[in-house]
Amino acid sequence: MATRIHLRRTLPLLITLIAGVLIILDFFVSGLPVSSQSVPILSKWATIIWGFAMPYSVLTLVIDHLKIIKKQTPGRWYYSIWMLVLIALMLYQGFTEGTGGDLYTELFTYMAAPVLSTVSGMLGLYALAASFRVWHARTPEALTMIIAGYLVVLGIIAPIGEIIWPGFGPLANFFNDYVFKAERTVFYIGTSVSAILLGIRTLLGYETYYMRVED
Amino acid sequence: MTQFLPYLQAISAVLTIGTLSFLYGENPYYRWAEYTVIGIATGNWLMMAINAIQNAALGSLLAGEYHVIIALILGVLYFSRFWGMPWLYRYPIATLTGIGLGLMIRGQPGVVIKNIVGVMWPMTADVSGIGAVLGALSLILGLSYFTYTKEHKGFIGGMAKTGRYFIMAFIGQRFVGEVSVYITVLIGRLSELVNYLLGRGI
Amino acid sequence: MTESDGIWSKILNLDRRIITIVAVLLIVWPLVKPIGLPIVVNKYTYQVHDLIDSYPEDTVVFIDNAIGLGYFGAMGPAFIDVLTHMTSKNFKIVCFSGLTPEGPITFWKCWNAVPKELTDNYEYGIDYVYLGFMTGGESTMIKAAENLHDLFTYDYYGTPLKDIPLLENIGNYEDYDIVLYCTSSEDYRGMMYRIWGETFKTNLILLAQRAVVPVNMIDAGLIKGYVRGLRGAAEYELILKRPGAAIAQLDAVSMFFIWMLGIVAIGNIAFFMRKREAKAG
Amino acid sequence: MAIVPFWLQGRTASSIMTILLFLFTVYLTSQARKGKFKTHIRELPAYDAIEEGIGRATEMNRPVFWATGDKGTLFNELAPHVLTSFAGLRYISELCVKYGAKQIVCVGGTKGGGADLLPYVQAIIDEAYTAGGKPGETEGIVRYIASEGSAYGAGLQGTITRENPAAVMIIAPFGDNMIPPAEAAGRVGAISIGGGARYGGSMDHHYVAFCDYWMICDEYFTFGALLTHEPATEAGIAIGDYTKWVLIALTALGFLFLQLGMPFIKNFLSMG
Repeated sequence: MATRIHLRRTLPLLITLIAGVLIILDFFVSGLPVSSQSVPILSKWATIIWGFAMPYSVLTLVIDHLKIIKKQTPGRWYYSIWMLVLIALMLYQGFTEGTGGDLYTELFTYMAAPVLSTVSGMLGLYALAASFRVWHARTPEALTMIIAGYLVVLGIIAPIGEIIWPGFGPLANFFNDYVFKAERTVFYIGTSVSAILLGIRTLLGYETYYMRVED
Repeated sequence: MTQFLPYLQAISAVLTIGTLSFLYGENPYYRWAEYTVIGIATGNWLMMAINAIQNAALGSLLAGEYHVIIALILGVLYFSRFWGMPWLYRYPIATLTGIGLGLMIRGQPGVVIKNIVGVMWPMTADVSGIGAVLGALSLILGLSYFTYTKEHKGFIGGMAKTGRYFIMAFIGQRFVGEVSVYITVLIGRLSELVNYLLGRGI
Repeated sequence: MTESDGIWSKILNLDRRIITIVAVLLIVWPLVKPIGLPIVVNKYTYQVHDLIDSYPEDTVVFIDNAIGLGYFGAMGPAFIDVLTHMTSKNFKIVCFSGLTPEGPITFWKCWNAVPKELTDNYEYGIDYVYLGFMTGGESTMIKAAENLHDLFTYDYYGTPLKDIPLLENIGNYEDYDIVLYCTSSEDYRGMMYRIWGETFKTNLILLAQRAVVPVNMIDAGLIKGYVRGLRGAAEYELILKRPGAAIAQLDAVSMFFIWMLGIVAIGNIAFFMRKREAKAG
Repeated sequence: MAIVPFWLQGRTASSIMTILLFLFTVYLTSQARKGKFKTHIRELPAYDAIEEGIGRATEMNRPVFWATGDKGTLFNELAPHVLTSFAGLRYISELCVKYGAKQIVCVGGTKGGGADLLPYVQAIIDEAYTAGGKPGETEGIVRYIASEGSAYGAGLQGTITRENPAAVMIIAPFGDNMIPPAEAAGRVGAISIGGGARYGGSMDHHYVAFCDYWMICDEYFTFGALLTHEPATEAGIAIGDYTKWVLIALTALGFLFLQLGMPFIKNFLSMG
């Protein structure tokens, strides 16, 4: 029983600790033989291992859709077939002509690009519709939020602002150069400090997050 | 230029309108466009990943650095779920987590400290002087809002409540900034569609 | 009069489809018939243009083009304009794509959009080279900064790196005079600030999708310049005096925001009037 | 290759910060585990709103909606965020069983990321319902939507529009695919609670704009501490606070001394 736990919990934690400490050590005291040779190897490994995460995700996606086809879920299974056909088509083109091939690029540029950009664009339209219904100055803070939004639109984003009143540009840039700069720093400090502390807890094994989930 | 180009350009216009039709409501035309992009994007994604692994590993193997084989084995362990030993996937994750956290822990404090130094400007007697004071003040007040172990009462409460105004102003400008990003993407796409429909060529 | 059938409640419960379809029409109108509203150039666009202009011929530029197709409309025109400026000054360009596998497709789409008279005398392998997509995120950035030849075996077309004349004396961050990062992902920018800004202290220029400039990173000295999305592209085209796609599209941005600021104002008026009616009623 | 320590590499200030954070984490976590170090965490409006939302859903006999984040998987750096959202799901499920509210749990992700979260979510729901004495009622609660970003966002929007929930909880590592469900929540008049600690607060403006209650910047980690009361997490929140107060003091003093012509703080910090 002990080896089972060591294999599933202690050894992976040890790997995380050793890899993390080596990389931090190489930054603090550069030139140490143990870390200066191992860090280039570790970053090489990370690049390769990261590459395998993508085929794994694609495989889970394909298995997921094969189940849908087998169960003939109404209203979804023929779309899944169409999707798998397109994946196969891209793989065939990729292996025969290579990813630089004319048809491969055109397939992507004229069949994937339009939908991807339109979907991102529609997020903006949802945000527009929601801002009409939700963005109300119920509290002084909400009023500050709306005024800042108007100022940045007219001063920095849309050229129409400087046509209505040329003063919008300098005013918006003043706030962006000093106040919004400091608030962006506040958000970076807040999320960075928490991320560093979470990272340290994970390295030291206090936050054995992926260990607690039993298999 | 392949012989399929004119058909593909027509399909791209049809797909754009199909995606926009979702504004009116969920319909099969939209679902077809959605699964088209998932299929093509996933196929491209898989191809690029396979090329990247070859590109990164081949050179080292030819140059005799056989430690790369360990990385390839660790990568294959991702798929251990499919041959019944799901806990093996923890080894590639442990390696990536250790390396990722190590890089973040060692580099992030420097970014934080440089950002703080970036707020310290001399108080000259012009607009930038006022701005410098306003900047330092809004950083101090804003950061005091994101503290959790003390109730926001008394002096700290006052700092946090004023800081909240600065934070809400920042969030307002960021919301409009994000909306403008999505809209510029939509404008880019619609201008290509308009140019195609008016025959101005994409 | 109950709250739900007042005129103001009807306005507030306006069908969202009307709002979005009017927005699409307002966007399409200037695309069909451009208006040509004047554009004021921001000081940060001058800053990044003058920075690039200050470099001599044969400067080596290392580019990571991580522009996905989901954000191409916001960043593509800006990348085309920066490439136009760099090729007009005969810079040596070494480019790869991290993070998003759509990088190779957006790179060639932008490269082919650069004016032909500039790219005709650019020979592949001598003046510019493209290395294709590479996974890995931060660890790949370290490898690209410390030992490019250990990261890539061959380039996008499969020619080994040692046979490429341009890369003979280019291999680490000391050889890159300018580092240009094009990415819309906040996490990827976090990695970029750590590696290229904090650890290797290179001349880093960020091209992103937002029009609002991250001044804190410029004052912190982590990036030397920022190209601000579609608005930045339009301003860049004005400075370079090469009008392109971005200027025409900015009219549509203005039309959209006239509509957005208008309906948010109407929404607030309706909200307060309904509250007053509810109190009075 | 000469051995160069950090104080000669111009990285003094940032390295001291890293070392101090390491030492404090080790010390305070061991104290917290022995019970010698207690952290008082102030109340979070969003945390209290969860119980209020579920109560409202029970009265109006409308379901409670929860969804996994589309960016988080157990394989990338957002894994801790995923597990905080699982702790949130456990808390919500226990409250739903207690109040007898109907529950909808949607699972999905980007690039195939949803499929691997499904077993864990199902396990949490089964545990919560058996512990609450209603083992048989987990049928139809967990639904698998899609494993691709845009399809997942559209699927969530459709689920909310059809099922008309009274409370929508978007407390997970989401990307911009949280906009369709959040917008739909506003349309059906549900209480919406949103939060997630993406780097640099990259999604916070959407949470504030769309949701009634929200957690921005790193309030999401405090939410995790309130849920689990894990000694290590609570100690981490405390260290984070002390770090922020020290950084506030450094900013204020550095700025003041700079104006008085003695920029020794700024010079020390700029050494690296």
